[in-house]
Amino acid sequence: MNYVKAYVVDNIHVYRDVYHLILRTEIERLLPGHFIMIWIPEVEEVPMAPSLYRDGIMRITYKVVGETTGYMSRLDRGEKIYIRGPLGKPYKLNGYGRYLLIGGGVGVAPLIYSAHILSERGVEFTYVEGVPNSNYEMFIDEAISLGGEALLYTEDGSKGVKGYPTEYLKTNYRYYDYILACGPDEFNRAVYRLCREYGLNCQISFERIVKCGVGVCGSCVLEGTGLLVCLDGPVFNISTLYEYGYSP
Amino acid sequence: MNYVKAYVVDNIHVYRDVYHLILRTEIERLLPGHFIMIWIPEVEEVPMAPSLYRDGIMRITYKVVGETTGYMSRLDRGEKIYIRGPLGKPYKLNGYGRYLLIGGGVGVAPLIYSAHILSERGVEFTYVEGVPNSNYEMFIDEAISLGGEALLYTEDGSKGVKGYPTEYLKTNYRYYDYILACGPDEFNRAVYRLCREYGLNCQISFERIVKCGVGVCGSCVLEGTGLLVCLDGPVFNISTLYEYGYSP
Amino acid sequence: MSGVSLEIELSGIKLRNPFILASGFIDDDPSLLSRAWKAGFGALTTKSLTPKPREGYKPPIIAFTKAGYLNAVGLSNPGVDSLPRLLSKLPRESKVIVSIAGSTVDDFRYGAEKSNLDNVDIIELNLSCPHVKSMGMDIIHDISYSLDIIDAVVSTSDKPVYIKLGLTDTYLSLVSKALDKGVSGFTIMNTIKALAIDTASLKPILSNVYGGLSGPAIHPIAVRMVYEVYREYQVPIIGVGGVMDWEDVVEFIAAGASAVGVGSYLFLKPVESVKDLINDLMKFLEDNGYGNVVDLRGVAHKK
Amino acid sequence: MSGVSLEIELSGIKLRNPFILASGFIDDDPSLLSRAWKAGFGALTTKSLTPKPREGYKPPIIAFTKAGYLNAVGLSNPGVDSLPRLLSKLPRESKVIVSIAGSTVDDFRYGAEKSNLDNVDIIELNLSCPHVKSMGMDIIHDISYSLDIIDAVVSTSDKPVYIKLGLTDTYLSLVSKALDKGVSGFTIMNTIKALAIDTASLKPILSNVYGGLSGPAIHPIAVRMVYEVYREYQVPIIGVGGVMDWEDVVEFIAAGASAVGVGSYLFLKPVESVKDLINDLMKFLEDNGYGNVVDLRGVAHKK
Ligand SMILES: Cc1cc2nc3c(=O)[nH]c(=O)nc-3n(C[C@H](O)[C@H](O)[C@H](O)COP(=O)(O)OP(=O)(O)OC[C@H]3O[C@@H](n4cnc5c(N)ncnc54)[C@H](O)[C@@H]3O)c2cc1C
Ligand SMILES: Cc1cc2nc3c(=O)[nH]c(=O)nc-3n(C[C@H](O)[C@H](O)[C@H](O)COP(=O)(O)OP(=O)(O)OC[C@H]3O[C@@H](n4cnc5c(N)ncnc54)[C@H](O)[C@@H]3O)c2cc1C
Ligand SMILES: Cc1cc2nc3c(=O)[nH]c(=O)nc-3n(C[C@H](O)[C@H](O)[C@H](O)COP(=O)(O)O)c2cc1C
Ligand SMILES: Cc1cc2nc3c(=O)[nH]c(=O)nc-3n(C[C@H](O)[C@H](O)[C@H](O)COP(=O)(O)O)c2cc1C
Ligand code: FES
Ligand code: FES
Repeated sequence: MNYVKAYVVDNIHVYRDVYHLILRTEIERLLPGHFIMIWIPEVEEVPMAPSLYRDGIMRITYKVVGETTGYMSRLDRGEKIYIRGPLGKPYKLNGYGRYLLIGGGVGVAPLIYSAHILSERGVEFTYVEGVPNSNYEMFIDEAISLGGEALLYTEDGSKGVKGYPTEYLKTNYRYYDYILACGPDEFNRAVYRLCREYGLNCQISFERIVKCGVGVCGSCVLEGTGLLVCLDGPVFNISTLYEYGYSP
Repeated sequence: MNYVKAYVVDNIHVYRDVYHLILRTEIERLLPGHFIMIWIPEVEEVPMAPSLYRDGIMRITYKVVGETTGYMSRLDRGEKIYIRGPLGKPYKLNGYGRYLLIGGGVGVAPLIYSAHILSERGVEFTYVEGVPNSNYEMFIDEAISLGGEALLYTEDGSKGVKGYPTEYLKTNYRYYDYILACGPDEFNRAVYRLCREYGLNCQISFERIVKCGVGVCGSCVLEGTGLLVCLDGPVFNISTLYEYGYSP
Repeated sequence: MSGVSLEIELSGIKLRNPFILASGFIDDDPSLLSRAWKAGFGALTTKSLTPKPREGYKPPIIAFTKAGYLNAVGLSNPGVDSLPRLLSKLPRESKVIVSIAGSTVDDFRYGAEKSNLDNVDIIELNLSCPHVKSMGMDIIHDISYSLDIIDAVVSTSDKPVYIKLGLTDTYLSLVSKALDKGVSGFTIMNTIKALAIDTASLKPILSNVYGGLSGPAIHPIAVRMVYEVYREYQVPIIGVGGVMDWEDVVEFIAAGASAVGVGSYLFLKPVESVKDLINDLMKFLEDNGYGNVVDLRGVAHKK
Repeated sequence: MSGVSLEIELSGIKLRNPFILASGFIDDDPSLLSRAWKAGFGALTTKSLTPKPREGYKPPIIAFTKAGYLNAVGLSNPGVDSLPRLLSKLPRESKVIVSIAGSTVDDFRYGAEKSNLDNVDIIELNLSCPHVKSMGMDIIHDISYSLDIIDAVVSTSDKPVYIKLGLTDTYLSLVSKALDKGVSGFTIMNTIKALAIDTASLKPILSNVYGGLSGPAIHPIAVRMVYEVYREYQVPIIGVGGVMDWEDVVEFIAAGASAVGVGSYLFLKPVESVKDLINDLMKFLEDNGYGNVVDLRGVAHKK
């Protein structure tokens, strides 16, 4: 669990405060949902779930929210940072069935990585992205290019469907065998409630403050459940959440 | 390199102060020439080179010379001691050629074990044992039963040939491709000189005070050579001895 | 399952087995302690609680070394006032050790007062954290200051008081004096101040630079301290440090520990893995003809 | 082979590379030191030599633990009078550090006198052996006694004097006072008192019960001590403790060590294996654009 070097290949501005950091690095098999710790010496170490990892090239899709992500946004090509991982439990992906990938914000990072894997395996999927308005659209084109169906939901209706992506779940859930979700806590709670109600097989990825990343400090607990996001998650099957008393 | 338990199956009195300790134990592959450390808690730990190890049964042929070997001689069936090993470098045995196994005293222990291995491989060998008198005969019968030629040399001529086993080497060396030797220091020195003179391929096993058994304390040095009996030996090819300046 | 009994007693407190969750591990939320209890521990130690909540250091707070782990969590904790909440999900029969930290005598007294709860069984004084200034090794290096703290706590609380020792030049003399003051037992040991430099970045890994070394590295040192304290005083000892498998457990108990703390074992493992330690100890006892774990205590001292 | 220079200087003594055979390893016979020199070390440290020869303890003198080694050799050595003989097979250009041990000020003075030989480069005072009564930690725990010894040696000898430190509560203050007395550098660190109990026999393994812990276990502690001493005093430091590969070497040097001691690395390995450490360090320097190992020294302190 030592650090490996990661070289900045590119740092692409997507919109406002969101970037793709493209890294060249050699770590073990990292699957969709896995996270890594990005360490910038003398700044901080933060968890990120890559939006793609392939052939030694990793894409981190991140949003500037504070010091470390701010520092990340100023990284130049050729600069070096340090990562350790993969950590946590990834999404479990099968080679069959129909998948709904549903998320919002930069939370969609591990979903689009899942889309890549499903596409490779020739599995049918629908990708649903919820954002405030059309400026925030992220991976719709990428999902389409992967051969999936892709739908954008905007809060203000400036593009795609007006409303929240959970609306899609409500009306179309019968069509899917598996649901993969990832988003802000409120969104995750809504997805959990709906999927429990409909009895769906659903995996949700959560975020909490990850400090140690290896299950010892307790910082990343899913309150009330005793589950640790860094060790037991970040991806949880809703049946596990239920078993441990998750009650949104 | 932890201790494993060894249960006393038998403790056979051979003659005067010499015994076979038969142990049931499970250690890694131990070859002829390898040694183990026998640990008797609250007494001491001493090195021994087994005279046989097969199917979890180990035979230690030992001579009572002091406290620990004295304690060993009083071990009863079912008692437990502790061993670690195998340690050191064993004899290198090929599956072809003609072997001369030549030694004296309890030093013959690893030679008779070598005879077992050579016999299994169908390799021709002669076993020559040197002892003070007929009462000290040790493995002649065993060597014969293994299909080898076997000769006893006694100092007083009470049985076999009168004289030292080195006499055999002097007159018959041309017949052998490989010499394996093991005995008291003086004997080893004589064998070394002869084999160097005749240009023979010879391996000799040495004894020194072994304390750590793992090459760090320096106690077992072959004086003047910088070679360690516990790590570089106990079995040395005479070309190595020569290279390191061994000068008997 | 078998006739072997794992039950032990620590200063009159009966534990279902000798395995104790070490201080500092996964207990920020009541649900975590309750999960750990369900996992099978004989008792649970809380994080070291201070009068006020503490944030702790920023990540990296842990580092992996060849032989153990470094941590500089910085005594992050929700504050001792949160104790009733922390313990709220535990069943009645659970056993709890409250670890207290602080930087003044009053801090510790305050902690002891707040620990005066029905479901608290033992108070452990953390005098030996190696990576927080004025809150750890600074205390235990100063025996008379340590004794003042002990005095204050022992006179405040009726609970058995344990001292969490670190490796110091004088710990045996502290033990003797602490016993005179009415201390009931010792938790041996805390981490050792250490440093890891990353060879890729050539920088200290921990944001705090220094951290506490735990895991296999410190185990033989902890065994020695347990052995020495037991040899001199035969008091209740919780052996903590590098318990990774049954062998380490057996070593601690044979050296004289009544109970065994489990900490670094939990790196990258769910808390339920304590089951393996419990089962393996049971098996060892069975295989070696012990009817009772208590009979193993201190056997390494016997001639 | 490459343009990288491994040459260093220790108190004016030029070493061909920073790897030093640690005290206590394979030097009972002149042939062993000569073999070690041929193996490629930059300098060789003798066993700690006492005025009279010492037998040492009976086996077991070493134990293997999960994270390191325990030894209780008991300072076996042929006595400091044998020094001319011990060094007799070394070539002129070899570099030698004589380690001295004793249990009185006079013992150390005597050792320093006897070390006043042409082919001795540095005198190292072992004040920190953890497993021999009155000859080790008993000394370094007592700063004023340690300073008396240092005084006696520094006034007896013109050679640079290094102190071999162990982990104590007060080592930084000893360092500062020792420097005032004219000490030239520090060897950091000795082993830590520890204990291993065999789980088959349930007995302490070492005949002496206690031994000194070395190897990977102590490395992060040694790195911390090197870092702290370098941060405060920027003096020559020989970093010793758990050097098992180039990463450990790089850590020591980045923390501030001028040279690196090799000890436990040699368990079950011939002394020639030091070549791997030398080559791997060379490769690291090359790969990371260092022309000179000296440029790596202390880089972990740079902001
Ligand atoms: C498993 C996991 C995967 C993640 N993947 C992504 C991703 O792909 N893209 C992305 O943009 N973000 C991701 N995050 C969130 C990301 O870690 C935080 O945005 C980042 O740590 C903020 O650091 P900062 O120093 O810039 O902000 P700070 O100024 O330190 O804090 C701003 C906010 O960021 C969050 N945060 C701060 N520190 C942490 C921490 N150690 N762990 C988690 N959250 C923290 C808190 O909500 C905090 O209020 C992920 C988080 C987790 C737990
Ligand atoms: C590689 C090797 C293999 C050996 N194989 C055998 C064997 O198969 N059978 C056998 O009888 N003996 C063997 N020995 C010798 C055996 O180790 C000693 O006879 C034994 O250690 C004596 O122990 P003690 O306590 O009875 O004697 P002590 O009273 O301690 O000493 C008596 C004599 O035994 C020798 N001795 C003592 N301690 C050691 C020690 N640690 N290492 C080596 N020699 C020591 C010394 O010559 C000493 O003078 C071997 C030695 C070595 C180095
Ligand atoms: C991440 C972490 C946090 C810790 N926090 C505390 C603490 O708050 N209070 C305390 O007394 N010890 C704390 N410790 C020390 C442990 O309780 C234990 O004494 C030490 O880790 C040795 O045991 P181990 O090797 O099993 O981990 C902590 C250790 C670790 C690794
Ligand atoms: C077998 C053995 C013998 C030792 N003998 C001595 C000694 O005589 N004098 C001394 O100062 N240190 C002695 N040491 C300590 C080492 O020099 C070194 O400080 C310690 O082992 C840590 O380094 P390592 O982890 O590389 O072994 C000895 C260590 C071992 C393992
Ligand atoms: S971040 Fe420490 S337990 Fe999850
Ligand atoms: S016995 Fe210690 S080096 Fe051989």
